[in-house]
Amino acid sequence: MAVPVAFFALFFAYPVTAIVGRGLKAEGDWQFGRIGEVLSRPDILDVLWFTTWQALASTALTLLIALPGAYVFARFDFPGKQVLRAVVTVPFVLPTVVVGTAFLALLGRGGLLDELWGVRLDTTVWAILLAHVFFNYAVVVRTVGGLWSQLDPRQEEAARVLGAGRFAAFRRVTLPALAPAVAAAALMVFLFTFTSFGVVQILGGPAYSTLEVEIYRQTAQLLDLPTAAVLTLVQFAAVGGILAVHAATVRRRERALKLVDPAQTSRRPRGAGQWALLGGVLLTALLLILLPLGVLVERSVDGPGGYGFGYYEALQSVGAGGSSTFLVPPLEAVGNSLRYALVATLIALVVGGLAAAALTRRAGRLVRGFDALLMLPLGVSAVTVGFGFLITLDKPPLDLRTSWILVPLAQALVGVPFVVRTMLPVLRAVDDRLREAAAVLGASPLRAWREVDLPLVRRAVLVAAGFAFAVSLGEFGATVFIARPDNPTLPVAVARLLGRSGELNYGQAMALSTILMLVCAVSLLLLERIRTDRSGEF
Amino acid sequence: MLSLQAATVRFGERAALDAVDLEVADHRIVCVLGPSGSGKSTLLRAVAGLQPMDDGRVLLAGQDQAGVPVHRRGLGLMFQDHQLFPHRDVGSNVAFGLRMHGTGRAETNARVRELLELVGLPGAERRAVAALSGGEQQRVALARALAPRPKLLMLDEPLGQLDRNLRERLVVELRTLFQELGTTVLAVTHDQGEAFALADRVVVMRDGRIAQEGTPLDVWQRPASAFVARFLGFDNVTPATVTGHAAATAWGKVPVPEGSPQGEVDLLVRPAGVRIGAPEDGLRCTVGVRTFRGNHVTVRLLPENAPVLEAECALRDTPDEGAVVGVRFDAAETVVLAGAGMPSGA
Amino acid sequence: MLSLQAATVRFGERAALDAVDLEVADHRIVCVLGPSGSGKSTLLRAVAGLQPMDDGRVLLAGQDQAGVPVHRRGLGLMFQDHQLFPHRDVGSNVAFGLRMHGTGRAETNARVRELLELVGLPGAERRAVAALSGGEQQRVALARALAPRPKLLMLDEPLGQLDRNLRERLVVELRTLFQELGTTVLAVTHDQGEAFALADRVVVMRDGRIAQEGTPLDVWQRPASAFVARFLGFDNVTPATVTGHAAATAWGKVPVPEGSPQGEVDLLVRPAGVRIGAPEDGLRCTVGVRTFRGNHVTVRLLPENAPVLEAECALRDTPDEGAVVGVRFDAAETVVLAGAGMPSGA
Amino acid sequence: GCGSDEGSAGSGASKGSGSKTVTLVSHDSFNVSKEVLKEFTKETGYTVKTLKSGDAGAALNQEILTKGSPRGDVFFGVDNTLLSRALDNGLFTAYEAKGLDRVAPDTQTDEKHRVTPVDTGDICVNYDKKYFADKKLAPPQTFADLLKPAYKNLLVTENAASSSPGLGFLLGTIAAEGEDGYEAYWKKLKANGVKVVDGWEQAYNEEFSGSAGGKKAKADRPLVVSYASSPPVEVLYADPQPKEAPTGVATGTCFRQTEYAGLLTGAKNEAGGKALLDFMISKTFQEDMPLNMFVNPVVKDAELPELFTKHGEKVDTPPTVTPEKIAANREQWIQSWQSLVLK
Ligand SMILES: Nc1ncnc2c1ncn2[C@@H]1O[C@H](COP(=O)(O)OP(=O)(O)OP(=O)(O)O)[C@@H](O)[C@H]1O
Ligand SMILES: Nc1ncnc2c1ncn2[C@@H]1O[C@H](COP(=O)(O)OP(=O)(O)OP(=O)(O)O)[C@@H](O)[C@H]1O
Ligand SMILES: Cc1ncc(C[n+]2csc(CCO)c2C)c(N)n1
Ligand SMILES: [Mg+2]
Ligand SMILES: [Mg+2]
Repeated sequence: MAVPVAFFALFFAYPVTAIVGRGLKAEGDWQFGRIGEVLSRPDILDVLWFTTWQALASTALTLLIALPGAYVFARFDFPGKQVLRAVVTVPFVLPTVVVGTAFLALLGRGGLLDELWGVRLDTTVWAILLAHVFFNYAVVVRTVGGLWSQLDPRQEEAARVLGAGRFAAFRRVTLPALAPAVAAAALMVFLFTFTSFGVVQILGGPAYSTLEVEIYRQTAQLLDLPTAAVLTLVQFAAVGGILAVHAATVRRRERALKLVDPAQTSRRPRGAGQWALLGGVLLTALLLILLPLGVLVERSVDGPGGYGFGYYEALQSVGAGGSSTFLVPPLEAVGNSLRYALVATLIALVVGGLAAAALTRRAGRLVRGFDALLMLPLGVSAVTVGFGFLITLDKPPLDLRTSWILVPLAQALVGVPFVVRTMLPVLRAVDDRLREAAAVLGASPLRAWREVDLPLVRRAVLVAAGFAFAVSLGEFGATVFIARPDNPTLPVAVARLLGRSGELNYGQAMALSTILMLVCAVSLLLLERIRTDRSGEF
Repeated sequence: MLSLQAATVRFGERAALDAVDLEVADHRIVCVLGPSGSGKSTLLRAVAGLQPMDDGRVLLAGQDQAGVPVHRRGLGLMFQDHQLFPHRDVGSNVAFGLRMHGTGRAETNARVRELLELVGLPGAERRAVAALSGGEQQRVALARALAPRPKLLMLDEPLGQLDRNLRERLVVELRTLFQELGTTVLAVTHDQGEAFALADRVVVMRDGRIAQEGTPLDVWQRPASAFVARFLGFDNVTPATVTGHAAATAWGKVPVPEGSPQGEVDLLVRPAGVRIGAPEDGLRCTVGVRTFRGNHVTVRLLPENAPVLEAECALRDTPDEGAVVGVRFDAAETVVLAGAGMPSGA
Repeated sequence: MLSLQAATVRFGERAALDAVDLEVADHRIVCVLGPSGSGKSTLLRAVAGLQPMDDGRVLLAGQDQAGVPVHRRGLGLMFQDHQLFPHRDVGSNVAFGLRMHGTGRAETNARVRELLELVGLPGAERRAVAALSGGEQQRVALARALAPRPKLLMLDEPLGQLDRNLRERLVVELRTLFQELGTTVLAVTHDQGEAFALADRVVVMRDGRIAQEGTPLDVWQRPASAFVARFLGFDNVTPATVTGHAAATAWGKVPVPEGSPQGEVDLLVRPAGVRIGAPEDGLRCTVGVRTFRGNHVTVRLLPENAPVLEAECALRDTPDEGAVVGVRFDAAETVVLAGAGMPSGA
Repeated sequence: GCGSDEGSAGSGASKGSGSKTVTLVSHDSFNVSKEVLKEFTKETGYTVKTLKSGDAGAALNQEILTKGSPRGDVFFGVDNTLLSRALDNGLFTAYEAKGLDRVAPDTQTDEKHRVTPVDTGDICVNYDKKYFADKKLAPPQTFADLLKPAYKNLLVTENAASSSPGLGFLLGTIAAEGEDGYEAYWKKLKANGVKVVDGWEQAYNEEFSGSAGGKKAKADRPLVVSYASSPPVEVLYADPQPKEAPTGVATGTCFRQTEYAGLLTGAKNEAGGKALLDFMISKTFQEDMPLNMFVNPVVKDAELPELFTKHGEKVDTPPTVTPEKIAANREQWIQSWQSLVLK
């Protein structure tokens, strides 16, 4: 518990408080009047309203579309399942600029919908919502699916023989058991979409703006810290409210469940209904995720002289035409990204794992409060954190402002909530009697944790690690702000390429994005392979 | 009511159900007996439609159930491990099936109260299932399965964790209830006493097949095979050659009832048919372990050069351990079992 | 070995253990009997240190265990609902305790194989626990509890889901094993037969208290109270006034053994002591339901103006249902129980 | 090498102020060839460590936040639209760089020499040559041209509130049409179908028919607000390089940005910082810039690479708005622009 608290206090609470304080304090006086002032601006209210409703709508839509996916991934065996599970996580790491491109190709002019039905959704709110689903599909599939695959299917069978139809059994038995995981996923999706930045900018056009966009503008461009501070507080309040609702509803629902080995619960689909469901989910994933990703891949190989790997080859050289766009060849960005992501994942796993373990065992207001606090980083703008680092971590021994560790630290800040939220529902579902069984067989509490909790949450840990890794790999907001010597990560490199005219730059950006996708997918696949077989310890 | 035809379920190589044919008439109570792992639970799950079959058919009221989803089959199943819903309290667990069938609130509450009373847990509606003892959980599971009054009710070890007293009371009350409601019941039990007390018919399973089927008295009095006899707890089973009224066995000549099949058979001598007398009287045995069984004592007798014999004596007549006694056999308590290749029930 | 002093566990208002004192000597096998919900599992959990006590002490080998964590108490516990580790296969479940104690790999493997053989699951090491039948799971749980050979082994309904045959074999083998290893055993069971077969002593619990404690024979022959008698399955219990060799009861005069306590008592007449004769001979009763019990038949007799009587007859001597018979009582099968305020065991 | 004798005995010889490393803080677009930096080290003994943090606005604001205890010695990347903010915050210490006399006088706006001009760049409307050739239409050349019906629905620009070229274009119209006239101009521009997207990337890569991305996205706007250097870059980053740039620049629609560098107040290595500033207006550095950052040198003796002279268009010094005026009116201009164009 001490480690997570210290981490959180030092690298989140302190910097964010400092930057907000700096904004609200002019010449030593608190300027609380600014709050009312800002909040009475109609444009800010518009932004607040839009931010809230689009986040709610996106969350609902994501759950609607992704829950069947979670079911299919948890309960069915089909060829290519693991690969597909990794692939649907790929959007998560993609820079929003790139995603915008892909979605425009799908929904905009000359896109698939345009060609088929003459429908264009770009600059409508639908484009934003669908892109949010695209981004966060995996959040639901992985957090919910992780627990789902371990739920005893006999619970549902018990409902069926009592006369419940498939859906009734799901709603009344499975859903309550899954509720904590669903709530955790919904919470994360809400936070992501509430703080959505690039998607809204690119697909919404200048007409739509979120609080996050506003905070970014006020901080990074206008240096209007008072307004930024007020907006940050507003965002805090909204996020805090959601967290409180979440904490209140979930705590009551968390029960020990009979968890089973996931290998026992998935089988090939049976009957027309199940095949149809599988088909539907695969089709959704194809249309919503694979197709946009495919557009990127297609563009990365679509050179002036027809299809080829010209852009990829260009990536290996320092620069075309004797000049250099990069001091380091872009491929080195792969190495940079992997290094940062690895460190960030480790930090997130250690801090988040310790926090989750502590939160499982202990109850009480304070602990629950801490549980909610841990989620706050997801609801705080990357600029706020970045600028906060800048004004706080400036004295020895913690003069980290120019240190490379700041990047993974900021990335871990987003990873920790993931780790906690994916692990907790499973940990809390572990029947305490299993731990007791281990104890009477001679296992100390620590050993019991290792032997019972760990294997049962291993899936969740892997899911969490995968997310933390993906988040770090794809993180752009904080990374780009934190002063770093010139070792760009993949998203930074992609952004730089896209920030230049020239066909080669564009092509290389697509190629690099494709590489980013591959790196992500391969890493996740490797991660899934780290499952010591069940008898390993014997 | 229920008819199984060549029902087969395979897990990998092994068949948990191996071409089982079974007919259960309306309003009957049938108990399924069999060793652990013989396929009893699988049988119930297959009937319920929870376990896809590799072969064969399930008919309910003459209708083939292939393709009929579980909740439309109109049957009830109490799981061996209960599977109570941890998110619901006791009352809401019991009420679940009623709610699924659209029963009104008032009736539901009344039925739940009534059933909790039946199983000896009056007023437990609001308790959390996790805070119940093992037996209490089993009783809630039983109440939950009874609540929707299904036409065909399947119970997997419904009373296994209850003490004898409660069990006997419940057996009586359940029989009455089932008769009133006209419920057809297929119940798994490992307790022969319970099976005999509850059932109109019993089915003995072995390795996924039906080893014997009949009324309890039938099965008890005439086990169809050495397996069934042994399963019923009779250890005095031995190969024998029957000629007329006597059988030649390892224990010497044993009288058999009139009309017994002749030739190479398996022979069962019930412990009650092993009469202990003076050492010079009949088969000479040393008295081994004596096990106190409440009403009587079981004595292991060790003949010279022959398999162990088990005898049942009244408390007062029990010989001392280590004593040497003589043994005679009572023809009324011997049964000629189906031997090699003999038709069952012969 | 084990000593409980005033052990008390309360759940809300109710006491699941109510100032229980219990001594278990080294190498003894003690069976705890009692109705569902009487606190048996809670007793074991309190001893193991899994259930914090509101009062009282647990001593193991004379050492107060307050503050000693579960895994340091050196005992074993088999849970009523098994609690097998779902993510481990059978072999690894059984091996768990051995690994915790640092047993070498070769020895572990050998012990696992041996134990799986003992419980009748040879070669099941690599099977997933979810793919086991109910009884198979119970046997794995038993093997897992046995594996580390704890000095004090507590078993909560260890054989409840097994068929009689297997159970009887296991009872014999477990007894031998425990004797060999010198294990002290505290086992919960609802099966009296099992308790009597396995135990050196039995403890009967009621509502969190100990209702009687003694050797199996003791308890059977002289139940300490009407509760214990009824719990053992005897229904013929009635208030009586003993004067000399006879007791005045609702069934009329009943002879009692010599030296029975005098005055207002509860009287038990064992079914075997209810002798059925001609209608004009003794208490006039109508024959009610007859229940076939394998070895014998239990007959409910309905006297005029008196409580129902239960009688046990041989198969051949069973009267027809509805017949009118006369009943006499056998003094050897009647027991005078502790009546109002009488000391237990008197 | 004038500074090569300073502490060449080893880095351990000197503490803080005598350090052999000079730290340059800049924005993400900063780029310089390795050889050029090596040359700096050879000349002065200092090695340059570069820190980048965000776009130009963010990078500057971070410096302002850490004023007094800066992360580096020299900051590069503040332009004339933001200059006042930097100066008002007292971010820089005055230093008159050696060789300033070679620098174009119109770029030297700060008499106190708190900042040194390093480069200039022009934000101009670009056009898709092929489109206009196909349509046999002359491309527009001036702000006034953009209002012509012939160019209806052809222009895409960026949000002035969130994008630097977007703001530059707005300032260009203000400079050309006057503070009183720009609103009327934008009303007409809007009536003529100008499209506004949020950032340069979308405008150029998704909406502009002359770019590689735009072609793939079937973009339909042949006019985009971009940089005067975009056409040469289109040539440079094409494989094979075309004989002629696919895009052109409407030279009468430009707004000039000048980027400055300055010595940070509180710099640990002032001497090194000064040397770096000197170097940044040296011929070597100035000639390296065009192909790395696609900007124009500010010193007279620096030669533009052939790519620029051949494919780039020469933009005469456009009308401009002073940094002070920008600082004073920026918010209000953006606000009124937003309500005019976006609503
Ligand atoms: N966690 C709990 N919270 C509240 N009450 C409990 C809890 N655990 C057990 N009880 C109650 O305590 C009493 C004793 O429970 P215990 O499990 O010891 O019974 P038992 O004798 O083992 O019964 P069974 O034979 O049915 O398993 C029961 O009435 C039970 O409902
Ligand atoms: N999911 C499964 N996968 C593989 N084998 C299984 C599975 N379920 C059951 N079995 C095996 O099938 C056989 C029959 O199982 P079943 O549960 O029907 O036995 P049972 O007669 O109910 O036994 P018990 O009395 O022990 O509950 C057993 O050997 C069991 O191990
Ligand atoms: C709406 C939305 N936008 C972007 C992402 C991508 N993303 C993955 S992790 C993370 C936070 C740290 O950068 C972000 C923004 C998302 N999931 N949802
Ligand atoms: Mg079973
Ligand atoms: Mg219990």
